[in-house]
Amino acid sequence: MANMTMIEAIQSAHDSAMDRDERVVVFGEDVGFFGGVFRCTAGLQEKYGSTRCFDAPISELGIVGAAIGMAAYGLRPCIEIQFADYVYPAYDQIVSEAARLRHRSAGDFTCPLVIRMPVGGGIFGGQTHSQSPEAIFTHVSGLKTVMPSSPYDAKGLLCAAIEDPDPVIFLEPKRLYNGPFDGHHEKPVVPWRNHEAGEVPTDYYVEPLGQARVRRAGNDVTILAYGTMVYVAQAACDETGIDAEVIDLRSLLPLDIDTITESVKKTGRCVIVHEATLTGGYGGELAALVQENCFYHLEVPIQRITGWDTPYPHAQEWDYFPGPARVGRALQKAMES
Amino acid sequence: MANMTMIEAIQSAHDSAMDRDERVVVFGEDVGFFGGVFRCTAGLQEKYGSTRCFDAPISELGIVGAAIGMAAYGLRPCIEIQFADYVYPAYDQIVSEAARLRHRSAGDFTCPLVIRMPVGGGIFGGQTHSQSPEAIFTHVSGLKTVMPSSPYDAKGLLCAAIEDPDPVIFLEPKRLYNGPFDGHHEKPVVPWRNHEAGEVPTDYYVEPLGQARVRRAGNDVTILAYGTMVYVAQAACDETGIDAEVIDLRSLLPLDIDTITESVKKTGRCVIVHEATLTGGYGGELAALVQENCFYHLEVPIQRITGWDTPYPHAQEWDYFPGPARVGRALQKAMES
Amino acid sequence: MSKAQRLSLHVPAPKVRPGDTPDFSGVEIPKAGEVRRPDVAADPRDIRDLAFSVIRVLSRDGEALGPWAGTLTHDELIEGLKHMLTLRIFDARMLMAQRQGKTSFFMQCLGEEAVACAFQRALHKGDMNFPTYRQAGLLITQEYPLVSMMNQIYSNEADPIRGRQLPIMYSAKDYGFFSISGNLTTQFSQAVGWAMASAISRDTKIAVGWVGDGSTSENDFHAAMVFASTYQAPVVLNIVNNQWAISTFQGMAKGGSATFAARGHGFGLPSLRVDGNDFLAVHAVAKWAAERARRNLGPTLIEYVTYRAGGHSTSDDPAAYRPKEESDEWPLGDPILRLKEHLIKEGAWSEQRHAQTEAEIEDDVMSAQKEAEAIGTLNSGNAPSPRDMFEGVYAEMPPHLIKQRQEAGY
Amino acid sequence: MSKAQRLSLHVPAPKVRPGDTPDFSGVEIPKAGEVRRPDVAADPRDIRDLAFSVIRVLSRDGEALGPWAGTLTHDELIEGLKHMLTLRIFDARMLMAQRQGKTSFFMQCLGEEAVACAFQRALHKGDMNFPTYRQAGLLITQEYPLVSMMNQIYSNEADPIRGRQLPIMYSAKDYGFFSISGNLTTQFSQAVGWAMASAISRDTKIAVGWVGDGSTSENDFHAAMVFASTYQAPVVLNIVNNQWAISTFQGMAKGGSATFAARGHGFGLPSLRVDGNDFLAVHAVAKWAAERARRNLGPTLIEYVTYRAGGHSTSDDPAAYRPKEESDEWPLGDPILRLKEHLIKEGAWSEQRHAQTEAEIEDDVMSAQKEAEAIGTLNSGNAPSPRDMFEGVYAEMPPHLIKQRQEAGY
Ligand SMILES: Cc1ncc(C[n+]2csc(CCOP(=O)(O)OP(=O)(O)O)c2C)c(N)n1
Ligand SMILES: Cc1ncc(C[n+]2csc(CCOP(=O)(O)OP(=O)(O)O)c2C)c(N)n1
Ligand SMILES: [Mg+2]
Ligand SMILES: [Mg+2]
Repeated sequence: MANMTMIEAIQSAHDSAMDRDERVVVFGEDVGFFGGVFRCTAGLQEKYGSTRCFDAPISELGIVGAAIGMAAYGLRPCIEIQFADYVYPAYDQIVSEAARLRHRSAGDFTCPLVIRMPVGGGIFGGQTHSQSPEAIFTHVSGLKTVMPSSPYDAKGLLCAAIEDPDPVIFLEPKRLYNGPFDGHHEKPVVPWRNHEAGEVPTDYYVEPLGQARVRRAGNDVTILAYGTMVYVAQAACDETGIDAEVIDLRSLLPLDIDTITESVKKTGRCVIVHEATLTGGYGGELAALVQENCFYHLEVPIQRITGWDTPYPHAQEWDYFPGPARVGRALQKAMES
Repeated sequence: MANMTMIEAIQSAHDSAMDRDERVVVFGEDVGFFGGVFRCTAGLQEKYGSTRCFDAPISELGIVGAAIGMAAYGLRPCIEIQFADYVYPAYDQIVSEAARLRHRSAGDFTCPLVIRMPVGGGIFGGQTHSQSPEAIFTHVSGLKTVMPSSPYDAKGLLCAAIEDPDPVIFLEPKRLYNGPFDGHHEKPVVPWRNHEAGEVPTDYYVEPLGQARVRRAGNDVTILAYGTMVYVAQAACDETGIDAEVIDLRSLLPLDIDTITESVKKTGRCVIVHEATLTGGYGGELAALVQENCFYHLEVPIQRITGWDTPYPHAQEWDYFPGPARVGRALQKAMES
Repeated sequence: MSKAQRLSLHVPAPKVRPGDTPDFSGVEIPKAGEVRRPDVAADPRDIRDLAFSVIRVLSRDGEALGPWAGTLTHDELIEGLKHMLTLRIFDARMLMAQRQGKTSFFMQCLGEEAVACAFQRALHKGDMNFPTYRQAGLLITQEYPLVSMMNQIYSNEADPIRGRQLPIMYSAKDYGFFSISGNLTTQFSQAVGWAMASAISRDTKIAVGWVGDGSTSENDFHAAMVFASTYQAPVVLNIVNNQWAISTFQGMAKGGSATFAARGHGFGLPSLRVDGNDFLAVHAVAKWAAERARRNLGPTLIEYVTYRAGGHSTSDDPAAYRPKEESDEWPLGDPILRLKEHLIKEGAWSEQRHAQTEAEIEDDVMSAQKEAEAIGTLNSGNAPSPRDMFEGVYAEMPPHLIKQRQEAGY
Repeated sequence: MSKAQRLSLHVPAPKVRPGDTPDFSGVEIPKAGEVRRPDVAADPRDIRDLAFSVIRVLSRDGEALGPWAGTLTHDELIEGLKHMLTLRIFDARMLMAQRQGKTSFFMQCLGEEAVACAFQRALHKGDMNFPTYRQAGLLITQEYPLVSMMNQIYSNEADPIRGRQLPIMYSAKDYGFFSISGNLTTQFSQAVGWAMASAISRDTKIAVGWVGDGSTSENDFHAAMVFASTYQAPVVLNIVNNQWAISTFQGMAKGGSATFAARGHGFGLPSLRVDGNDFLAVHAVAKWAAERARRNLGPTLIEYVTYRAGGHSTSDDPAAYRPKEESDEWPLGDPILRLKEHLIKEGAWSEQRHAQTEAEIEDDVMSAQKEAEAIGTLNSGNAPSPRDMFEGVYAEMPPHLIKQRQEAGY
């Protein structure tokens, strides 16, 4: 066990996975000598050599395309897209190729591939360093989509993703890299050092994909959240005093629908929180599933608290970010009706 | 007025728009001399010259990127992506550029652009000629997304899209190009000639974006559908004898939520039908909105009848396609509970 | 400021259209044997001329000439001829089968048979092709069972890929044949990645990427060139320039460049241009490039100059956009005829043996077809189960998909 | 089959890293005045050599030499010098402001000032640049108000783009400056489209695309080249090779090619390579290429050889990946010093006038900064309204967005 930031935990996951499996290769923009703009691959090139961890040309398409070829060959590439906002040039390879290779070749070729990328706002990154594009992946059959919210989960889930025989989109809430963040940007930053989920085994371990984690048990209302929003949701509970159950989905696809259903059947109320824009976001899918599975238990409409349907602004960051006040109001509304 | 197929109506929309506005330019793969693989731009090059209607290199990215530059210059490009399955290479330009140009430049530059593409299955096109990727557009702020289901609407909506000052994704259900199709593939094809919506004005006219069309009035259950599924839904009503109200959304974004809400409040039941894969599809958004707006009127859970979460198969096309039997079963289930 | 000139847009167009007389006067074709053959270790900068010429071995008279000649024996050439004949006969029968409604769609290789058939002979077991839909010759050259190809085309119960893909989108890993994608060019950067993986693993296998002239405009063409150039991957990157991309003539993709091979120059790649209808030349060039890759000397770009004699697919009628006679006028001739004439000239073949071989192959193809049709054709009933559509989306079926499969009744 | 050779992956790396001695011995620099100046109507095939050399006008001794010299008068050069100084001083102050927490982020042009400042002088009113984040010189050369730039950087109430974008992502249509995107290279294909539109409209305006060395690997670089080449669009395509892409040295993008300019050869484009720190050479080349475009002779690709003397952005510390002294060793020197020395040598400038000018500009920049800060800095309170975030997503706000805006309380 060691105290790690989420960055260190991700670095450690790479390290452990590369150490036990020669097939794991890591590359991306600025990933090699420099160790990534967020330092998630620091030291790997020195330790494993420049043919297992290396820089790539600035071509997200090429990075993913090459990685698919490598995966088909038999390697286990784990690649970095510098920001999720820059994944779009590679979207064709992800959707048309990685996601379908096993199916369309009836297992003749497979694509064990992890595509890591930082997501989310709260760092004054403006519209091109703040996006949360999970919904464009969860809609694609053949992909798994994962988003950890702590150093412990980040390492365990990343190791599981690298082991997984299919392509996994691994989304890292960059606002959590250095500490949990509950949306109170006016308060000083809390480091992971003081958080129990900052305790991370130095050895290899996996957290299975497809399982949610109940972050806070509660009886009044169920909050479905992931990434940074998990802490925002917890803060909203604390601040409103509403006894909500906070479910950290961790894996968006496959989704742990049983944990969700059980909770909503208990509480009869559901609030969904994500940072991505509202319309067509993953919250829509969650709302649809919750009402399909818990219709006769629901007391009030399911609410979605999300980023607004606008590009992520720079100056108005905190007006955009769905903070604890907004979530708190939704909880109160859920309890009022 | 003339009798037109949907292809002819789309061709006529181009023709009318090009005729009245010199700024309208049309290009894409095989779009010029040949008039498009589906013939939607037939005759335009001959009539308007090869600098207003022309072939493009096979680069969806280049086509959209160039069109954005043209739109910023002041032209009104209306471009074709040969199949929606091939739009992914251009996704970055659509999401990061077309959708955000007005906002990020505070109106300094704008992007009046129409991106047309055939969508949907039912033509034995396999996984790369059958997709319905509307959900990856409806999630993107700054885009409008439209899908007509008849020659009349196709022309009116396309003219409106070309006039629109913002980028419009114009999705054409290719299975409807030559006639309405209700999913009964074993029956002979019905041509548009025999359908009232095949009567199309030869002159310019617009159908405003953002308005749904009630295709069948009914009292028992509301069906939300678009594209080919509108006819499937109608067939399901006829075959089950259930008095459903069939709403053809026509414009997915902006969405005519008032028409939807009014209907569901009346019927208390809602079935959503689309051809795209279920998870993360636009049906999730619709379900979320319906329960947000009509929660206290809903008698039964909202159901989604959609394509399965698999690539669109070749041999199993009719097992994949959400046909009238499946929709009918959903209607019955909605009425039973 | 002088009076500004009004600009105008240049839109490339082919010289002739339906009704016009075919005109290939612009196609510069050097004599067979004329182009030099550099050492495989040559510096790319010293062989730029090879991107602007056409490497040819077979002369008009059927002689094999020059430094690229002599890479195959008569027996090998006869085998190659048989493969090309098999491919052509296979194509003809499957085209007919599609017209008869036995499947939904078909794409043939008519006129381009030499490219894949000759190239494959330069590969070793374990090497990997990343083909497009027009390289069935790679499989036929390895004597992949015709009946398996037909089962795929018919999407029947024995289809190796379970009815999931359009006809002719084969996948055959054991034959070094990567699963074909319907999305153009995506396989090009994957080929480079596969080759990089081989190099990372200190393996000996090489990869081969395939792409059409029109597809060179796609993003992945560039990504492949960048990655191949940067990591000096052991890959051969093939451009099959068959003059057409559906209705679009090759000039639309080529733009202001003299050739497609020249695209390699911006990346420092050795770039060759070869007569794609000359079985001997294709093989010689393939061997040269494969050896470069095997010796870790890096990637090679090759343009094959050929002509798509048939329609783009069964959904296409070329008479709408090019003169009907254009194919006959194509100055590089027919690859099968040319190889046949060469072998006859060499005394290794005869009209009679040719006719007899053709008849034998017709029989073989027919009996394969009977076998496949006995299993089933599209819509004849014996199709893969709908259950198959849910399988293989993931290695292990996740709960939501199990639920959907059950809802579908399987 | 002979014993197969084990492959290995080639991963390019810079010659030196932190702690090593800078080494530019591989950078071949011809003498000033040595490279020929072809006619603007030259056939691209006849000027391939220009992609492999470096066009230079200013000698080590500050003389203007050779056929590219003489495109600007002394007065114009003095103006250019002032613009470069303004940019450098502006950058220094804004870098400081970012460190003081007055904004979130900043990117400077240190060492590369000549490229944009000299280029802009070759453009006419109405032409359109599609810049990256490192071409602020295009605005400064047109005397776009510094205070507007600062308001954008501070995201204050007077920010022309309403706080919506990261600092330095300006948009200024009236100054021929397209809205900067944070996504690399997307503007390159748009520039070509804009130029095509001008040609379609039989207008006289030309477009200019800008991209960094690292960004040449992106999809849009290729799309732009393809479209420019095919439609012979009136566009100048600029590659600013400042040796680095964040921590990645230019060799990673360049791969096996000798230069970035050479990328143009695969597309038949005239491709020039120029000393990016030589104000006179940049202007001369820009004028040549702009004239080509204006005369409807088609696109030109230009590589500017320069050096990013500062960090990539305020989030970057180059000491982690390159020797600290590397910038000082850069063999093409500093663009401001070089122009200053030239003007002094010509008797048109003096150390004293230079010092005085610098002081004046310092004052101007400072007073602009005061003015901007009086309006507000990031987080100081006087920011654009949250309401602004909902505006302009569409020309007319659709109902769902009105609802959201109301929910947000505006
Ligand atoms: C990404 C993408 N865009 C468009 C298409 C539609 N399409 C299929 S084949 C083709 C033409 C390809 O031409 P070329 O590359 O020359 O190959 P050829 O068919 O001549 O062998 C087009 C445009 C596609 N399959 N994928
Ligand atoms: C599509 C995309 N990928 C990655 C990035 C992150 N990024 C920002 S600047 C940069 C380096 C660009 O280098 P270069 O093109 O040489 O321009 P320079 O910064 O040197 O001017 C990278 C990788 C981005 N902004 N967009
Ligand atoms: Mg072709
Ligand atoms: Mg750079």
